[in-house]
Amino acid sequence: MLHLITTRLLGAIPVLLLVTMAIFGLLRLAPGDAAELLLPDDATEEQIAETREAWGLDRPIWAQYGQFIGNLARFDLGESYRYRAPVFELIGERLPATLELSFYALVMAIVIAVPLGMIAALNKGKIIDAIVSVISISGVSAPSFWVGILLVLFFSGYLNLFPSSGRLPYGVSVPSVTGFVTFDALIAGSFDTFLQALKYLALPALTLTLAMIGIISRITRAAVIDAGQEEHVFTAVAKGMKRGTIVRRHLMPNAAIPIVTIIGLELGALISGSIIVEVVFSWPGIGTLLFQAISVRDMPLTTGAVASYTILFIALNLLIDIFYVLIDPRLRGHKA
Amino acid sequence: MKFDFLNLKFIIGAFLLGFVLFLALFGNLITPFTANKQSLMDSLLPPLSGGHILGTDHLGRDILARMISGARVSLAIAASVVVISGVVGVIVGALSGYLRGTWDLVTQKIVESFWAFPPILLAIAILAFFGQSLTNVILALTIQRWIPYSRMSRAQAMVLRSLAYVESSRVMGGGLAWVMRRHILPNLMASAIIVGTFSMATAILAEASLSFLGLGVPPQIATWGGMLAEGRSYITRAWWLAVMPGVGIFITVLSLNLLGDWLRDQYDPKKTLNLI
Amino acid sequence: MTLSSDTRPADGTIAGQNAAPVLSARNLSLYIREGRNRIRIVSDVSFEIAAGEFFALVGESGSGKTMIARSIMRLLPASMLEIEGDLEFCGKSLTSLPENRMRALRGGAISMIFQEPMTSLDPLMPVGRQIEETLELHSDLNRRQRAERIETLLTDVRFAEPAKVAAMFPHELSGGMRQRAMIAMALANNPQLLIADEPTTALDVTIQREVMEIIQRLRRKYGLSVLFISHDLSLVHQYAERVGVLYGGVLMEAGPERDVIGRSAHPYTQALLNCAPGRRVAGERRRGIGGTVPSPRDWAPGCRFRDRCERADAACANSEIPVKDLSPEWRAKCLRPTE
Amino acid sequence: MIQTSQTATMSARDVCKTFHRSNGWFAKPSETRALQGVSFDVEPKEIFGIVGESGCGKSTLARVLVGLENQDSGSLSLGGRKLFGPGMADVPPVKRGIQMVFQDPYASLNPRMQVGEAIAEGLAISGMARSEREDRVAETLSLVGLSPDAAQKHPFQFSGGQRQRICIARALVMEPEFLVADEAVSALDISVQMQILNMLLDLRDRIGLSIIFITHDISVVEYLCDTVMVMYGGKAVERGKTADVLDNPQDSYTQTLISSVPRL
Repeated sequence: MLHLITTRLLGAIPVLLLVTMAIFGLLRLAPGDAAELLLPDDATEEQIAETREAWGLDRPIWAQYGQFIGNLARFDLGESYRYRAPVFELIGERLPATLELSFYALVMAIVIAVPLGMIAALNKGKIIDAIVSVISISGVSAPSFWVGILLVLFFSGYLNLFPSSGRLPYGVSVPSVTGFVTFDALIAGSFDTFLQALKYLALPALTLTLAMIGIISRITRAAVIDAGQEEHVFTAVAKGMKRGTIVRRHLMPNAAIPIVTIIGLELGALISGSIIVEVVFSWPGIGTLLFQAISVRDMPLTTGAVASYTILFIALNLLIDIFYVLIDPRLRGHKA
Repeated sequence: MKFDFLNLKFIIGAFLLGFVLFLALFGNLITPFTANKQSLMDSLLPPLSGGHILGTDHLGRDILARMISGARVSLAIAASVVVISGVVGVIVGALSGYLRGTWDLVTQKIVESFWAFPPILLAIAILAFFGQSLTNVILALTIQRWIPYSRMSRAQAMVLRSLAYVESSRVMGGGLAWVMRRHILPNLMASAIIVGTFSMATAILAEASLSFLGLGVPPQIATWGGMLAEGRSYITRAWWLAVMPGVGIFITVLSLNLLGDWLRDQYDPKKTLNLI
Repeated sequence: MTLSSDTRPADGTIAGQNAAPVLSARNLSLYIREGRNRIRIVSDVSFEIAAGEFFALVGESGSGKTMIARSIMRLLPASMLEIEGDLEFCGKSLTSLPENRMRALRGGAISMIFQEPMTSLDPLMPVGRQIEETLELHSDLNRRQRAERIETLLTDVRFAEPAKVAAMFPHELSGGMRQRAMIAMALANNPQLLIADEPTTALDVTIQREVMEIIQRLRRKYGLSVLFISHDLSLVHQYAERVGVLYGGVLMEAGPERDVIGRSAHPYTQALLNCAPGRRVAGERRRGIGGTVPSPRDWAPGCRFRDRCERADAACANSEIPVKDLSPEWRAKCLRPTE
Repeated sequence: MIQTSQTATMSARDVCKTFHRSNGWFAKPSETRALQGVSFDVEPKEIFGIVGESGCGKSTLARVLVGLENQDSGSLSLGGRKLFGPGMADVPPVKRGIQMVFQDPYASLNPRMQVGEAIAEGLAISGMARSEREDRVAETLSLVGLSPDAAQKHPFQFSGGQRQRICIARALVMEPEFLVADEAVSALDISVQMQILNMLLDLRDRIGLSIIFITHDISVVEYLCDTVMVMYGGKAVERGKTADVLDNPQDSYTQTLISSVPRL
């Protein structure tokens, strides 16, 4: 078990290396010198020369890459000229907001979409299947930024129920423990702030959830149908087991494997969705940070945000790998 | 009660896609206005007023004309992305599934690394570093969209290579080019078309997202994503600015997803066992 | 090949050979749904299985043998497989039984093993737990008794370390071991009838023998009736007491093994026996059967075998083919069987 | 007229093959020793049976003989020609003069190709003109008992037995010196199986075909093969005239195998 996890962790290293090479390549290949890219447009010749030296741009390319990796490993991606602060510090501040939003959206999406997909699969070809199909196909077809705007139009513009941007009302704050405002508010004992935070979360989380429901319910439906075709389900019927019990004990665990696999493959799409949703709702996460960084050509910050999203993504995929081992005995190897 | 959803998918999908294609090709016949013609006198006109079927935006530009331009840009970009990435992906995937070995190992690591970037993010990064242009948008989207094709092709080529008719072809002297051309690629076509249909849907969404973030094609070209971004600030005063382009994206993507679903169901061998 | 009664349990729970048959099929016809059409895949099949008897249904692909096996337990929903005629288990009609009563029989008094041991067990659940599920469904045993029963069952199917096997997952067992585990599961609740659908087809011949011996021994030990589905005449010859030969969904010949295989009357059975490879003298050719097995969609009235039959004439195409009794226990559906 | 050489003896010496399966980048790969020094000789016009249970290496051996798999060591010669061996490059499959028939008649034909095209595939690869190909296809079809108009049909129009005839035709059209049949009748119904077995016997008599017939079924070996080699765990454990081996098996595995076979 432990061995397997370490194997997976080690297996991620080549990918990480290639990813850093790609980011490094982007910096190198982009028009203009990396030093110019890494500095604001109004930088002086001296500053450029200084950066060039600091980044070792006069040295051979492999040495530059080595330095880049070294800096990365020391969590040093330079300083954002926009915020005049170290990039990793900025990202560290924003990361919890992104995680909190994604967490709520993913949980809601799974809670809604998995049962939806199951119901559709178990009633394959019936009217309820068609209804779920309509919901999910609309979900994957609607651009999340548009859905977000429609929700704002309706819930904040028309009903005035939920705020349309930000994470908390101006001036309200809670001492940070977990970084999740909702959790911190409860820890601080301020139920009022907790409710406030939920209100601010509502629309962005809902937008992101709607986007995911489509994907997850489709996957679930397909996986449950496939699992239902397997021969051991026949064995279970021949045992005299009730339909519900078969679904619970034999079908769902077997369907869980492909569901998790594909959620893993779709994580990228989910993260992409979260970037857009953050921008639409001015949610103070890495997505908006990246957006701002790009619009003012703050290259160190852009690089940092891209790198941190990528690392987050790889980490999530690792978690999924570990989850496999937990549910699938075949991956644990032979006892005999 | 049984419900025949399958053909409905095709009918609705084909109708919607046909409608969008018609707009893109012959839209100019419907509206006398051009996409970038400003008329500040006529700004923010609601739909069906002053001869503007879908109204005007804050600069008095005709929304329908801009929608038509958006449809062209979207379809053209998505089609190029789908075709380029399809050709690259199918060939790379088919080779790696058929040849296995070192080629496969290397391409798999490359695929994994490309996949280690959330898709939009890589596109964002490329456009941020390389600047905005039509070619860069296509490049930025293609660089990841070939992966689904390659995964599919690799998986199928691995099955095909061990099929007796492919092995028999090898025994009879069929080289790599022969086996690819006669046995592997023809058998991948159906799946490639299905992947392509879904891929076109995602490409349209991705292009719209990029334009929405201001990273798509240069702003002087009207796109659905760009229109939505501009319309956002007027959402409470003039809802049609943001709603209309969204409808455009939605029905185009929906039609492709419906058609993709339909194709996949057609192609899938009928699953007769339905135990549960 | 009659069972001697002393091999059966003394408590007399199992009916004797002369009592009502354990299973009887009367004029059984099966239909599958294909879109809006209904295709007949089995027509008018009748047979009986006595208590403690080993009855084999033999046939080539498309003969309907597997569907008959599945119809007995009603394993396929009525929307997929329609049953006409009557199936009786110990005098009770199975076709009209409500689903919940049917469920009580499945895995209880009737149980089944399948062709593919590799896919017939849930890969995510330990083998012992899968056997335990059957016990939970059909017995009142408590946890400890169940564990003991599982050990007994696994010992019965010749596992040397039953406790260890119970804790293993299916992928840790070989094909033969999995099939033995399936047999243990099928026997968990002392069934009266075991349906075995080509249980050894996927196994090597040495393993086949091991599995067949286990089935045979346990059948004697527990007085079990076996419905054995197979395409292999020599296997059937070796183990079955009575045999039914199916072709194109029709029962061509049925009766004691020594009659049906020993001196078969139906031209199809004869031809089939002539197809079995084996030693030949130099220059000899066994005749085999020309043509191919017809698909259910191409079935015409008259005898299904007539296109490939050497004895067929015009009458075979037109008339309803009668079932001829060749002895009280032996019958053939043919206009001119050898007598 | 389809002709085969009637003089070539096939001899294989010490053929070894080990499969390595990677278990990821940092785990030890696992090994399967599929062939551990297999040697045999097959005379011209002989039907040579290789029998054994699944995983005994018989299929791997077939694939090594035709060149679908590369051996680790050992040598193979056919007539005077060396096909592989130490110190030489392997002769590519098509130049070996050995053709193969596979187990699954449904996977053996490309569903998109007309039967005529499928049979002529090898000829097309070698660059033969279309008209000549068509003549050869028609001739071969009649050799395997199918009518020439089968060439214009697609595989789905044929039953399993007919497809296997087509596959045999596809192999014969290349005029091989040897035919390797890997479980070629195992997927067929018994009534059809006998047709194919008889056809192979006829082909041997009529065109002098030498056949290596791989199977798990002793009774098929009994009917078809002149000589038999029993394999177990990647090794040839016994070899001899079929009747001798079956009547008087020397090896303990052969004894178990033969005694396990149910008999009519």
